[in-house]
Amino acid sequence: MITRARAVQLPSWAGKPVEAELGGWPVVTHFEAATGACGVGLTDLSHRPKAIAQAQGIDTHFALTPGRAKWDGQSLIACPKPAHAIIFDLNGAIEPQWPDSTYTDMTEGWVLLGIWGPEALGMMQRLITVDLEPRTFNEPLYVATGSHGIRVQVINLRTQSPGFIIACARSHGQNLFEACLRAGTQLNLKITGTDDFYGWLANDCK
Amino acid sequence: MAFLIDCPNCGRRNPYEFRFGGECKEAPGPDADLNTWCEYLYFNENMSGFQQEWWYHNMGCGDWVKVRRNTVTHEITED
Amino acid sequence: MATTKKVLQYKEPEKHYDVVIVGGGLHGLATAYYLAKYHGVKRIAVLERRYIGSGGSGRNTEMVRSNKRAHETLPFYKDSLAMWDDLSAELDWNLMVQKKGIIALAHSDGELASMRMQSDSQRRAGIKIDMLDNQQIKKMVPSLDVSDQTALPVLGAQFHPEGGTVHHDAAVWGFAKSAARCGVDICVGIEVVGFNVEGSKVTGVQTNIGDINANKVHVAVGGYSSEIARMLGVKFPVVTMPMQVMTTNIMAPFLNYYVASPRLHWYTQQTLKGDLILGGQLDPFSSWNSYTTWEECSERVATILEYFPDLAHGRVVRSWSGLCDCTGDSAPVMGPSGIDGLSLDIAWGYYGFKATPACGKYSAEYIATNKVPENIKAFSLDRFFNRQRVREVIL
Amino acid sequence: MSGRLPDSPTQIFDPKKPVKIHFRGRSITAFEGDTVASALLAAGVDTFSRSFKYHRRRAPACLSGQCSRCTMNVDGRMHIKTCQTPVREGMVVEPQGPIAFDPAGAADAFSWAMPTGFYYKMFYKPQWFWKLVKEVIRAMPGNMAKVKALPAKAHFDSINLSPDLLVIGGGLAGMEAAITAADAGVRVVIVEADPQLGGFEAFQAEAGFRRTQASISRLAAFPNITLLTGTRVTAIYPDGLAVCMQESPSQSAQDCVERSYLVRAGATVIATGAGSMPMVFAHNDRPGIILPEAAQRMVHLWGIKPKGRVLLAGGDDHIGEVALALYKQGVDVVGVVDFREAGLRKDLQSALADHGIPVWSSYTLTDTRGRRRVTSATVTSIDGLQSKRVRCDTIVASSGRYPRHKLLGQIGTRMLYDAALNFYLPEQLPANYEAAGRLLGLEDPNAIMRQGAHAAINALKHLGVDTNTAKVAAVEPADEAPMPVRLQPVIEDVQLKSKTFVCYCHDVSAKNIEQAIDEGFDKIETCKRYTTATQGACQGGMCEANFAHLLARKRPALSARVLPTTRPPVTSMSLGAMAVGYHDHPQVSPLYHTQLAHGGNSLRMGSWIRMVDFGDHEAESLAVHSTAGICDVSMFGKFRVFGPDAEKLLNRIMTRNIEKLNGNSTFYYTACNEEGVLVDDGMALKMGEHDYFVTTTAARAAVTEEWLARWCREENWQVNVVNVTDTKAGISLAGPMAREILSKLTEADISGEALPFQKWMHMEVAGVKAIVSRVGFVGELNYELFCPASQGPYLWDAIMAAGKPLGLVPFGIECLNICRLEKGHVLPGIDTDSFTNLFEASMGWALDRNKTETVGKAMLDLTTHQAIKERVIAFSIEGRSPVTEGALVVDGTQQLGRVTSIIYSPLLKKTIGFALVAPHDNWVEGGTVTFWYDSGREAQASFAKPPFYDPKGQRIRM
Repeated sequence: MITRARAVQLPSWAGKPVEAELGGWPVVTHFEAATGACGVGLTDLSHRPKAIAQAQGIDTHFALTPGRAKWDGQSLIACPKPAHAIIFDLNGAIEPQWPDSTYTDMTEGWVLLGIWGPEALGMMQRLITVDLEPRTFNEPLYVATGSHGIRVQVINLRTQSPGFIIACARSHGQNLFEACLRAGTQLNLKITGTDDFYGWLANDCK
Repeated sequence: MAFLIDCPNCGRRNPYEFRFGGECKEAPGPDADLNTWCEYLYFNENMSGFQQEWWYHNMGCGDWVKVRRNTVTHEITED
Repeated sequence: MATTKKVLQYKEPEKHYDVVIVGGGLHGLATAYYLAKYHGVKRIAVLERRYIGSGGSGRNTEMVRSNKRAHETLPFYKDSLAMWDDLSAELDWNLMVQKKGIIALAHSDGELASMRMQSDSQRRAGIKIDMLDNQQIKKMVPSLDVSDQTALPVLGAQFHPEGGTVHHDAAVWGFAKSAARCGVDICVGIEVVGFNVEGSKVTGVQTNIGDINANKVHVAVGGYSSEIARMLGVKFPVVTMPMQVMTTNIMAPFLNYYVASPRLHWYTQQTLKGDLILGGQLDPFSSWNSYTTWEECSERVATILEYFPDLAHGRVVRSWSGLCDCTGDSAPVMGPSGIDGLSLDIAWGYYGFKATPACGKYSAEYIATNKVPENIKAFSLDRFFNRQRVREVIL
Repeated sequence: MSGRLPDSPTQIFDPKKPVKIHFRGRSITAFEGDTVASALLAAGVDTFSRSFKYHRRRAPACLSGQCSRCTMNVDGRMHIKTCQTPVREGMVVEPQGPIAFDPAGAADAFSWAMPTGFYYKMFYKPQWFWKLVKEVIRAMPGNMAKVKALPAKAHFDSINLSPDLLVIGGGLAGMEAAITAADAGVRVVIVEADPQLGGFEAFQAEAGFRRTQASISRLAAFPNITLLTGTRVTAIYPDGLAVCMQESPSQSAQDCVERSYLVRAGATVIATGAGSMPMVFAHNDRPGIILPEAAQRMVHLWGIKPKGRVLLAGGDDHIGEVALALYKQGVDVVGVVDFREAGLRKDLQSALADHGIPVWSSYTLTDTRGRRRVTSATVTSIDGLQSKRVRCDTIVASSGRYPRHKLLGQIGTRMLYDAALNFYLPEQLPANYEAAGRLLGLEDPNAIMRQGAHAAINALKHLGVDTNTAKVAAVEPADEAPMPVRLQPVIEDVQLKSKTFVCYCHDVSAKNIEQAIDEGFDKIETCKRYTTATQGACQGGMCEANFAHLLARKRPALSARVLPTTRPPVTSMSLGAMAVGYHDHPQVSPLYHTQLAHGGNSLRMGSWIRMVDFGDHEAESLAVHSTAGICDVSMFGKFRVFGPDAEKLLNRIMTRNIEKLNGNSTFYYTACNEEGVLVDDGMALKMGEHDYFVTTTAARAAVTEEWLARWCREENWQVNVVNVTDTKAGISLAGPMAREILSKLTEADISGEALPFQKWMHMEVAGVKAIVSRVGFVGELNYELFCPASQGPYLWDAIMAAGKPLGLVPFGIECLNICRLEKGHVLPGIDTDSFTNLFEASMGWALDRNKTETVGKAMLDLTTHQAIKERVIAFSIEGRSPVTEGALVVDGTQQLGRVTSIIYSPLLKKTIGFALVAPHDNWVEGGTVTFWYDSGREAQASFAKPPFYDPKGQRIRM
């Protein structure tokens, strides 16, 4: 079997990971020791399919304007600029299935992290300088900006309890992950598997 | 005051999210001579006041933005 | 000991001068001094719109060195560095010259190679430069982290024992004092707003208080050169950018050298008073505003702390910036302007301070003799049109 | 509880909660709510620090974060303002340098020898004398902190906040502004430097305290107000960023020593209040001489009685109010000196008289005595004729209020002196800024609150909040005019002495300033630099007004009491806290860990970590030539360029014609900037109709993206560019055995006929989908494989497993360097610099002369016949040479250029390389290249025409 390598190395204090194989990806579903409550959960979702779609009218096709994001079934679709859309497929088929060549598959190129839980905003405020909760706008929000010198994309899911996803180039994945760990020092941060993330999402998002 | 670059896609952002692309200049025509090219390449108006300039939003959307900025006060106005 | 002898003396400008120098910074004052003292020019005015030394002269980090590689420019910088030594005595004013030595760190093989090349170029020009290994660096600067635990580990360094610092304000006042004693009129609050040119020859300047006639006009306005260009209806090959600097609280002496990382764009030194001067990078965009920014200060501090971790609780008490008019080839423009009688001393970027004595000497020589001295030939304005730009890489 | 006043409603410490701190080896009991300074004052500590120049004893003057006289080392951290640092159990507080007996205190007696600017006038003849003196000078300053590492656990924190409104100052005005705005539903951050809210009113006896409590409890009801106490706004930067620094942010997170809040607000209300100006008289710096706010804070907030007999002095009614308030708390008030002719308000006069407290109107302070602290004062009539000594142990003196205006200066608002008020008032503020409160000279609490609300409403309007629908009542601005304050009269000879201090931080006296003015330093900026006044730790906070006054006395025409320029920070901030947001991160290849596991030696190179070698780069290069090697090339920039105008875009940046690329051919290109300078090279593959895969050098990848975007923007082309650098791992497989190894892993026909040199195809290698192209970089049969990044390690391992029996080895960039030099490949940016054009790089062959749209071609055409200043040449030396990169190329005394690449090729048994040199007759076959290196050693090489290896290129075509 062809194995895949994760871009992010987990520190040993995270616990002993339990992995499932998903399309060749070693996906940490949970850690052996029970995790319990945490201030902020940090979950590696880098195995999820991702793409950039570029075509005239693609933003209007998805009914998005720059800076906005929305759910389209299992996928988050965001608009960074006119004629561009970003797709983060959080729960569909693991093999990317993009309709045509206007899509460029970025699954391999971007690391994707979930940051969620009561202290998630405090964590993001240590990573990002841009306002992630503008007063005048309550929908999911897409922001392209820098974090500690790394170019990142962030979606504020605008879930009931705070939740974000953050993406950056694979070659900076470990750097971003470590920046998250530093930012979470005082926030009771836990590294979790995907079970906790999807559990939280199912509870909080619908 | 408030030196922020207005990115049409991302909104007002800190100038350090951008790469400065210099003052907007007209490239010499096809028949331009060497002196015209050298003047274009090396010499600048270098305005103390309003000038048209390029900024590339490298930490954001990745678009070039044309900005009219006062280089003394950093006031930014519409084209 | 105490004296109430006037140190600074200002004059109201007269109607006619042999030489009018635009800009009362170090270069302008030094040029006036050498013209008056060594070329016997009698009627000289220095016109300054704010106060003397208000621009880059009072906002730099006091570093003097000879750190160039382009062989055609080396004699100039060597000369300048050597001249500082005797200036305190010559000007009868302590410039607090400290040839404490400058350590420039290398973080890659490429930089080491570049430094070796630069060092060898300088040695051939007669300037003393050594290469240091990490052990030697550690011995000289015990608080510096030369381990492989830093973001970009130190692999070695270049040591420039003749480099160091000069008190920048002292230099301004020293030249001003001596120039005035040689009969130069230093006029403050006089802003040049235009030039009078007849045919192809300059005949004087227009100021906020009226025209002043001059046989020759010399431009030494630091970062503001493009404003002069606009008055003349030309462009200069420069972009004006600020350089930000910070200073800290007072600490017991712990740093005996000037330490710099050309790659990471920082340098630091401890002054006689005990505070640290931190700085090193131009803002990445053009600006005529001498603000400081959080992003720049924060990055500078972070990159310095990476190598001086014990300084984490040191405290910044002030930050400032100065305007630099930078060319693409890291060399200035000196000499003819294309207009008869109008000479230039511009485009110094952030290395004008150390060049002060030589600038004054050679500018004065050019103004007095109309012949471009050999040592500043490489700095001509023409070089931008005939592909003779100085191929300089700054360390 | 020892030495404290009986419990009072205004106190902010809790006498039931003792906290032990350590000071100079002894243990001091403080209480929760104390600051370090209040605890030390309560414990009777007189001297906190020694002064900079004369080593005079110094103790806190303001107790409100303005002066720098209380700074000490707290828990190992230098220069901490103890007056704003809450006590914490076990805290270790140490003075910086000797305070009890300071031998350097002798300097005080020699101040006559140190007139203004004496450094400039002495020590320089002869030259060696200065070298000696400067070492003495270095060791002299008082209150010098020692540089010592913090405990390893100590860390700094930084939080970004983006409220709609930022309110700076938690006094009455600030709180009212915050409440008004929060009521309209916007997000508010309010920042207060003291550990508690309330500002000036909080320590104005009980009435003031009650008023602040009312506001505090109203404020607490708003969930949309974020309250940051113990936090100083140190700067507002041009982008509107307000930097707020909080020391020891929480009791629970002790390891976090300082936290910055980086606040980017839509609008800002500045309500920083006003402080008191110190009075100018001789020996005005002795311990025990304090400002009114210090006395009030001691008494009302911490129940500490100012020591012994207390004399008050000033020129406004406030000083009389303070005298009364102190008296009511049982303080022994021995008199009030008022330098106004009219004297105190009548009611104050009579109240003081009732208590038997003498009031001397038309008198001022001129001198003090005392050793450890003040013991007496000289009080002189302002006509200078009458003088008397008053015994006292504490002097509370101020010449009037002074706005805390520094943040206004940072947003570009000048302060103008109002002679009638003897106060500085701001010019027009920028659009999104408002000012309120005592900062504007207001005194009446009601007026201050109204002004605060008014400022908030203006800010709301700026934020686009409809103040009507938000049901915010319209509030008129305060109409109360600021109260005039009398300028302190000065009795020239009696008062302005060499120990009449203006700048406490640097021991600059009134005499120093007068002398500087006489010497011609009569402009505020030159005078400030010459005397060093206002340039100390407090950055003029205590002295700039008196400094400006003194200057204006001597030179009224020159200055309308202009203040020196204000620059960040207002109060100092630690380097550690400033550095939190910045990290220098290297990029990591998907094959990084795999290569480490194979013994790779890594090194940061540019933005990437790369493998230098796997032990022996020369052996690696021999293996590449004899068997095979593999190398990580993942860091090449990779781009997908597609859309109808893709060819136009690529033809713009490439010097060759992309239209000539067809089918499964590969395409080597070079790229120049507008000057014709070589900036990049790489490969292009055509993946489909108007769809290309383009690689760039690693260093150039980041710039390529913006460069392509620039041309698209200029021309409005229909073309999309995606940076796919990180989606693919890149593996270079090279060597005579490469085909045999690859064929073990793929079903595809990779014969020389099916996949010849300069062709590419899609194929599965070990089951991994890959783009495989034939390239020639290392001079042997060479495949470049690009596969999904996450499968890179699997593919690497598969190739290693298949190749190992055939002698396959991994190799690093040193070996790559040998191989490319053997083939004579010039590397842009290594063998060329930012001046080298395509011709000078000896790569003119890569320019398609018929193409007109290429960037840089115009300059290349125009300069074709111009003299070349430098060019790239190749050279070789038999055997190993000690010459290294950076060696000079010389001809006698002439310096021709430098060596850019040099390496020993074990295959050729030669040292080969490139140099960037000026034109010279020697650059012909058989010519000699002379090197000058290592401080004067010389070596010779032969000019050479690359490639050195396989000149016909047969091996790359195998």
